[in-house]
Amino acid sequence: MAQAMTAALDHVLAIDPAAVLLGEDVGLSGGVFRVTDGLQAKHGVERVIDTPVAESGIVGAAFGMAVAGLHPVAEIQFLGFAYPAFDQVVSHVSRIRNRSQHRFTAPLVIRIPYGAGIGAAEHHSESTEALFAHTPGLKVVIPSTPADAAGLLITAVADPDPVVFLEPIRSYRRVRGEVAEPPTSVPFGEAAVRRPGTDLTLISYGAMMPDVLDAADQLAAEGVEAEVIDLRTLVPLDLETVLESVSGTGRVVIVQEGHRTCGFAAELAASIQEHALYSLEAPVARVTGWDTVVPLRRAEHQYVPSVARIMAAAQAAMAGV
Amino acid sequence: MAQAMTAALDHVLAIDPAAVLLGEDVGLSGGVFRVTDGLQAKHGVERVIDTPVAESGIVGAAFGMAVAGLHPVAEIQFLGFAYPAFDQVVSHVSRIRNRSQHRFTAPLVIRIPYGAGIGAAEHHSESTEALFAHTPGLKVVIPSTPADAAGLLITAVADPDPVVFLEPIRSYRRVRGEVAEPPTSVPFGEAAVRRPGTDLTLISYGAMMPDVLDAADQLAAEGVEAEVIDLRTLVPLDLETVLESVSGTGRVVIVQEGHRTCGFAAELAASIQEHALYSLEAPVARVTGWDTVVPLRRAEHQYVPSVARIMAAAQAAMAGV
Amino acid sequence: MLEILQPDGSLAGEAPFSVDETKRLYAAMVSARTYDTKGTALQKQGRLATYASFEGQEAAQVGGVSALRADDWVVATYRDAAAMWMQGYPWANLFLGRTGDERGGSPPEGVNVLPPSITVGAHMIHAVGLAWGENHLGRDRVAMTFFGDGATSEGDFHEAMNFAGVFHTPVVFLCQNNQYAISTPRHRQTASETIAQKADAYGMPGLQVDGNDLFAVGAAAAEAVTRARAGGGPTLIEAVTFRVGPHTTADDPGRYRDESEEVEWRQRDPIDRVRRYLEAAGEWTAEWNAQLEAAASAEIEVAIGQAEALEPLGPGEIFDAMFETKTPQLDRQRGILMGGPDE
Amino acid sequence: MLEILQPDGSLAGEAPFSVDETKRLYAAMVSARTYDTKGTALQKQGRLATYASFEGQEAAQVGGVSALRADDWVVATYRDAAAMWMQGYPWANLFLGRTGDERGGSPPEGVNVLPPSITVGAHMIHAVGLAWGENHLGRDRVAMTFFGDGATSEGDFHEAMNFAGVFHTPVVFLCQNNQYAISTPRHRQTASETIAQKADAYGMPGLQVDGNDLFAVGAAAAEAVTRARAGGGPTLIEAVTFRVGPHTTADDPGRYRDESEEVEWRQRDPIDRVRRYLEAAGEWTAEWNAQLEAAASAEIEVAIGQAEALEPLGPGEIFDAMFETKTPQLDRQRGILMGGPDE
Ligand SMILES: Cc1ncc(C[n+]2csc(CCOP(=O)(O)OP(=O)(O)O)c2C)c(N)n1
Ligand SMILES: Cc1ncc(C[n+]2csc(CCOP(=O)(O)OP(=O)(O)O)c2C)c(N)n1
Ligand SMILES: [Mg+2]
Ligand SMILES: [Mg+2]
Repeated sequence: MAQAMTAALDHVLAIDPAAVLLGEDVGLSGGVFRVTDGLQAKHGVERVIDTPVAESGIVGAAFGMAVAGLHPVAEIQFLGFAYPAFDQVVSHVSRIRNRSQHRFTAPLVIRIPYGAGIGAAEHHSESTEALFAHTPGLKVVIPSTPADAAGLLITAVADPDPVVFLEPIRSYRRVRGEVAEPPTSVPFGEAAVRRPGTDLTLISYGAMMPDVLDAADQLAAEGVEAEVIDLRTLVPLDLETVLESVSGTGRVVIVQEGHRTCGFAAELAASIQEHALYSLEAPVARVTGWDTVVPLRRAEHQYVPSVARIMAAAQAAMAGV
Repeated sequence: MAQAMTAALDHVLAIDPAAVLLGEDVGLSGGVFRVTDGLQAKHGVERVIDTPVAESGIVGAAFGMAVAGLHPVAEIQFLGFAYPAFDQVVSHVSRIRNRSQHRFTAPLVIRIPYGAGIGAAEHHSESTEALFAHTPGLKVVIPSTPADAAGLLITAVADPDPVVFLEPIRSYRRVRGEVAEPPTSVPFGEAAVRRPGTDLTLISYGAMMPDVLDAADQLAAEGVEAEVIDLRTLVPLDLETVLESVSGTGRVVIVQEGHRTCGFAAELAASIQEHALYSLEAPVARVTGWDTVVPLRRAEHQYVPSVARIMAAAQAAMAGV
Repeated sequence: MLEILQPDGSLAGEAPFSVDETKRLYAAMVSARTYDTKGTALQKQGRLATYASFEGQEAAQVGGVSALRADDWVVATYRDAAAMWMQGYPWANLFLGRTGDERGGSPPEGVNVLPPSITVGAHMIHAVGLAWGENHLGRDRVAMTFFGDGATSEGDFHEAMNFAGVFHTPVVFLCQNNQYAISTPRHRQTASETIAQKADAYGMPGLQVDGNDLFAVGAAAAEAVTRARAGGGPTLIEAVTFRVGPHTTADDPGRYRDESEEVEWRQRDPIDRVRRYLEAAGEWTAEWNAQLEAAASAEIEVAIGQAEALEPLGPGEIFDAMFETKTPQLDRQRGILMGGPDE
Repeated sequence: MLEILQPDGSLAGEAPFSVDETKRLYAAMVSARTYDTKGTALQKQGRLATYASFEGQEAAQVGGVSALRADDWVVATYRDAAAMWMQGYPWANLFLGRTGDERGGSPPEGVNVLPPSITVGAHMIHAVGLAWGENHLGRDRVAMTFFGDGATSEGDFHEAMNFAGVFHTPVVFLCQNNQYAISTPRHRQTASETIAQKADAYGMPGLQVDGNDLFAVGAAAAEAVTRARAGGGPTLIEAVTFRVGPHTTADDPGRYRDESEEVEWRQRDPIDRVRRYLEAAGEWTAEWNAQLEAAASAEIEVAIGQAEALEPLGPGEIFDAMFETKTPQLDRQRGILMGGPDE
C-alpha cells in the first residue's frame, strides 16, 4: 500500500503544479514509512518540504498555503502526534469556508498514519478517527487497499475541502494489490461491498479490513454468508449501501479498532437502528478497541479486535443476542 | 449556578491545602464568568493563579503540579479554547496512571465553560464533550443544577483521577436552586431521575436539561408521561439507570447539544439497542446539534435543539417511527 | 524604542510620510476612531454582540498597514478592525460579524484579508503559510499579521515565528503590546524584557517602536515590508501602545487596573499627536477635522445600515457553507431542521 | 560556548569535580555506554521494539544529573536513559519499557523520574509544574528536563519556558543539541544562531556548553541547580553534542547525512576525553576500565534478565490502570475480552 501511495503522490505532483508536500522528514529521508521516498529528489525542495518538529506549525502553514491557492499535502508522522495540531484542524482548517461563507477555502490534505499492530512505541498506535468525524467541516478518509489508497488520495488532493487522510500503518507493507498507472481516482462517499452475502452484514474500514474478510471466510465455512462493507470514507458516509445490506440481512456487526465510547461504530449503530430498527433480527453489535490506552507491544493483542472476537460477535448476532 | 460553583471552590480551597486554582484571568478579575470571583483576595495569589495566555501551558503545568501532589483546578475560558491543550489532555493527563501503572497519578480538574445560547462570538459556543468521552482515562462531568455543580465539583477535586468538568454557560445565571452550605458532594456515575414517567425515556445532561424538562411538561399536557434522566457524568456512565427506565418505557429520546456524528447520543443509542433491543417499541431517537460549526448569534437558534424539536422526536417515538 | 513623532507633535527623526500622506492617514485614524466609538455605542444598545474597542491603537494599525500594497495579506484579530479596513475589509462586514453573522467573514473578492481571528495565537502561522504560498506561486505579496502581547505566550506564536525564520517567508509580525491581555498585565505575560527581543530566538530582526506614534510604526513597517518583498525574510515589530478601553464591552477594567493608567495613556493619544504635528505645519483646521468626522460618521452609518438590513441566515442556510457540496448527512440534517421527521 | 575538558584530556578551565567524583561519573558513562550498546544489540535480536541510541551524549546526561539531589525530579525523553538511570530509574525498567511493557514506566517509590516522554515537546512543562508544585508544598526540590534540538520547535517548549520565566520556577532546561531531529539538521530546525540564546526571550539565563565535555556540562548544571534551589529561577542549558548512531534502530542516517560527520564527532567522544584526563592524572588503567565494563555488563545483564523474566500483562490486565477504580464500562469491556458475550 505504501508504494501505491508514493505513486499517487508522484502523480499528483506531476499533474498539479499547486500541489506541495510538507512535514517532518518527508523530504531527504522519504518519511518514516517511506511514503514520500524519492519525491523530493524528483520534484525539488520547494515542493517536498522538510519542516521543523512542530505539528501545529505544519498544519497552520499548510492552511495558509491552501488559502493562498496551493494544494498542500501535510504529513503528521503518527496519529498520536496530531494532537498538538488539533486546534488548527478544529478551529481553523475545518471552518474557514463556513466562517467566510465560501469566500476563503482550505483545500488541503492531512495525511496521518494510524493504528496498532506493529508493536510500536507509546502514542504510535492510535485510532481516534472519531475525533475527526465528530468535527464538522472535515472529510475523513480511510483506505484499506492499495488501489483505494492511491485513488482516494488523488481525490483528496483535488477536493475543494480539507481532508483528513488516515493510513493504516499495519497495511503499509502487508496489504498488496494491483494499482493502475497512473492510479484511477476513487470517489468519496461510496462504500465498497468487498464480499456479497445475505445472512449478516459486516462493516468496517481501514486497518481492520483484512481481519474482517478473514472472519467472513471463516463464517462462510460455518455456513454463514456475510456481506462485507468497507466504508472507505467516514465523512461523507455512504449510509445507503449499509442500509440496503441491513435490510437484506437484519444482522450487523461493526468492527472498529478505535476506542469504544463515541467511536465511529457507535455512530453507525445508532444510525442503523434509527433507520432500520424493524428489520433488525439482533442488536447491532460493535467489536471495538477498548476504552483503554492502546497497550504496548507485549499486550497489544488484547486491544485490537481479533478474528476470534469478530467471529464471536457474528455468531451472537446470528443467534439473535 | 455560577455562585454555587464559587462557593464550592471556596470550600475546596478552605478544606484542602493541596488545592490550587489556575487559569487566564481567574485571579484579579475573577474569571470571565466570575466563577472564581473573590477567591484570590481570600486565598492568596499562590493558590489562585493568573497565568499567561497559553492553554497547553496551563494544563501541562497543572499536570506537573498534580503529579507532585497538588490538586490543581485549571480553568480554560471556553471549550473552543481547550483545543490548544488537547495534546496535554489526551497524551499526558489521561495516561500517566496507565503509563506508570499507578506509580504516578494526575488528580487534577479541568473546568471548562461550554455550550451555546448566549449569542457569543465564534469559538465560544462549543459542546464537544464527546471528544473527552472518547479519550480513555478521563472522567467527564456535566452538571445541570447548582447543587450538582457544587457537589460534583467537590467530588472532582477529591477524585484520584483527572476530571474534565464542563460547565453549561447558559445555565450559569439562568439556572437557580438551593445549595447546602458547605455543598454536599455528589458521587460520579449516578444519573439523576429528574422526573418519573412510564411512557417515554428522555435522556440528556448539562445545558439541555431545562429544555428537556420543559418538553416533558408539555408532553405531560398531551398525556405522555416522560421519565427524564440527567446523566450528570458521561464517564463513568450510569447505564443501569438508563436501561431500567427503557425496559419500562420502550421508547427513548436522547437530547444532546453537541454535533451529531459520533456525539454522546450516538454512544447511548448504540448501547441501549445493544442491551435492550427487544424492549424497544421505536428507534432510539437523537435530537442533537448538527454537523455544522455552531452558528453565530443571529442563527444560533437553528443549531441548539429546541423544545419543539424534542417534542417532535418524542411524538415520533410514541408513534413508533 | 523607535520614536519619531513626539506627544507634543514635534519630530525626533525624519517623517516617513509626506504631508499629504500624513493627512490621508490622519483621516483614516479619524475614521477608525469613529467606527470604534459607534461600535461601543451600538453594543450598549444591544445591536452588536460583544465589541472589542481598539481606542488608542489606531496609529499601530493604520501605520502598519500604510506600508502594504493593496494585494498584500492582512491576518488579524478581533481588535484589529482599523487594520483590516485599511486593507479593504468593508466596515459593513466588520459590523456584520459583530452582530453575529457569518457573512461578516466574507469580504469582497480581491480583498486579501482573512476574517478576524477570535482564537488567540493560531492565526500568525496562517500569515506565514499565505506568504509562503504566494511566494511559491511566484507572486511578491507580503503578509502582515497583527496580534497582542498576550498572544505571544501561545505555542502557536513560537511555531509561526520559527517557521518564518527557517523558511524565510515574507511576513511581518506586528505585535500591538497594549499592556494587557484581558486582566493580565504585560509583565505577568512574559519575563522577557521586551517583546521585540523575542525575534532574536528566530534569527529575525525585532524592533520596538512607540505604537502611539504613526510615524514610528509607519517607518518600521515600511522597512519590514520592503525587506520582506525583496526576499529578506520576516520581521517582528513590537508596537508599544495601550488599550484605553475595556477588553470588550463585557469587561470591567476597574477590577484589575487603576484608572490613572488610562488617564496617563490618553495623554499620548495617537490621533492628537498627528493633529498637533499637522496643526504646527498649518495643515490642520477644526473645520477640516469636522468634515472628516462627518464624512466618516456618514460612511459608517451607511455600513451599519447595510449590516442591519441584511436578513439573518434563513432556515437551513447554516448547512450551506460547511463544504462546497453538502454531504448526504448534512442534507438529511437540514431536512430534519426544516421540519421533516427526525430521521 | 563553555569548554573545560579538551578533546585531548587537558583542562581549559577549572575542573568542577574532584578526581574521585570524576571517576564515579566516568564509571557512570561507561555503564551508560554499555547499556546503550546492549540496547541496540537486543533490538537487532528482536528482543526490544525500537531502540534509540544515545551514544555520544553520555556526558550531557551524566553531567546534567550530577548536579541533582536524589529527590530532585528528572523529566526526560526516549533518548535519555542515562540521565534517568543516574537519577535512580532502574535499567530493568528502561529495558522493560523498550520491550513494550507499561510496567517499564513504574520506577520504585522515591525515584522522582517520570517515564520517558515519547511525544516531543510536551514534557518540559511537566517539569515546570513539578517544580512549581514542590515549591508550593514547601520542598526545595528542583526539576531538570531533558530534550533535543528538535523539541525546541514545538509550541510546548515555548509555553514551558515562558511559564518558568513568569513564575520563576526552579527548573533546569537541558537541551541536548545533537544536531539532528531524525533527518532534520539543526540549522533547518531554527534560524536562531544558538539554542541557548532563546533563553533571552523568557528572561532567563541561557548557556551554551560543549555537550561532550563532562566538566562543562557538570559545571553549568551545578550553577543552574544551585540558582534554582536558592529561588533564583530557571536556566536553559544548550549542550552541543552529536547523535553518533541512527535516530532509532528503524532509521538509516545514510539517507540524510554524510558518514564523515559521524567519524568527525567520534573523535570528540565524551568518554574518551575523561579517560585521557584521568589517564594523565595517573588515575586510569586498562584493568580498572575492564573491571568497570565487566561490572556494568553484569549489572545490565541482570536487568535484562529481570525485564525479560516478567510475564506480559495477563488477560484483562490492560484495564487495570486506567483509573484508580475501574468504571462499569471498563468492567464490562474486560468481561467481553475475557470471553463473555460481546454485550
Ligand atoms: C486560544 C484562546 N485562549 C483564550 C482566549 C480568550 N481571550 C480572548 S482575548 C484574550 C487576551 C488576549 O490578549 P492580547 O493577545 O494581548 O490581545 P488584546 O486583547 O490585548 O488585543 C483572551 C485570553 C481566546 N480567545 N483564545
Ligand atoms: C509530537 C511529536 N511529533 C513527532 C514525533 C516523532 N519524532 C520522534 S523523535 C523526533 C525528533 C526529535 O528530535 P530532537 O528533539 O532533536 O531529539 P533527538 O531525537 O535528536 O534526541 C520526532 C520528530 C514525536 N515523537 N512527537
Ligand atoms: Mg494585549
Ligand atoms: Mg536532536
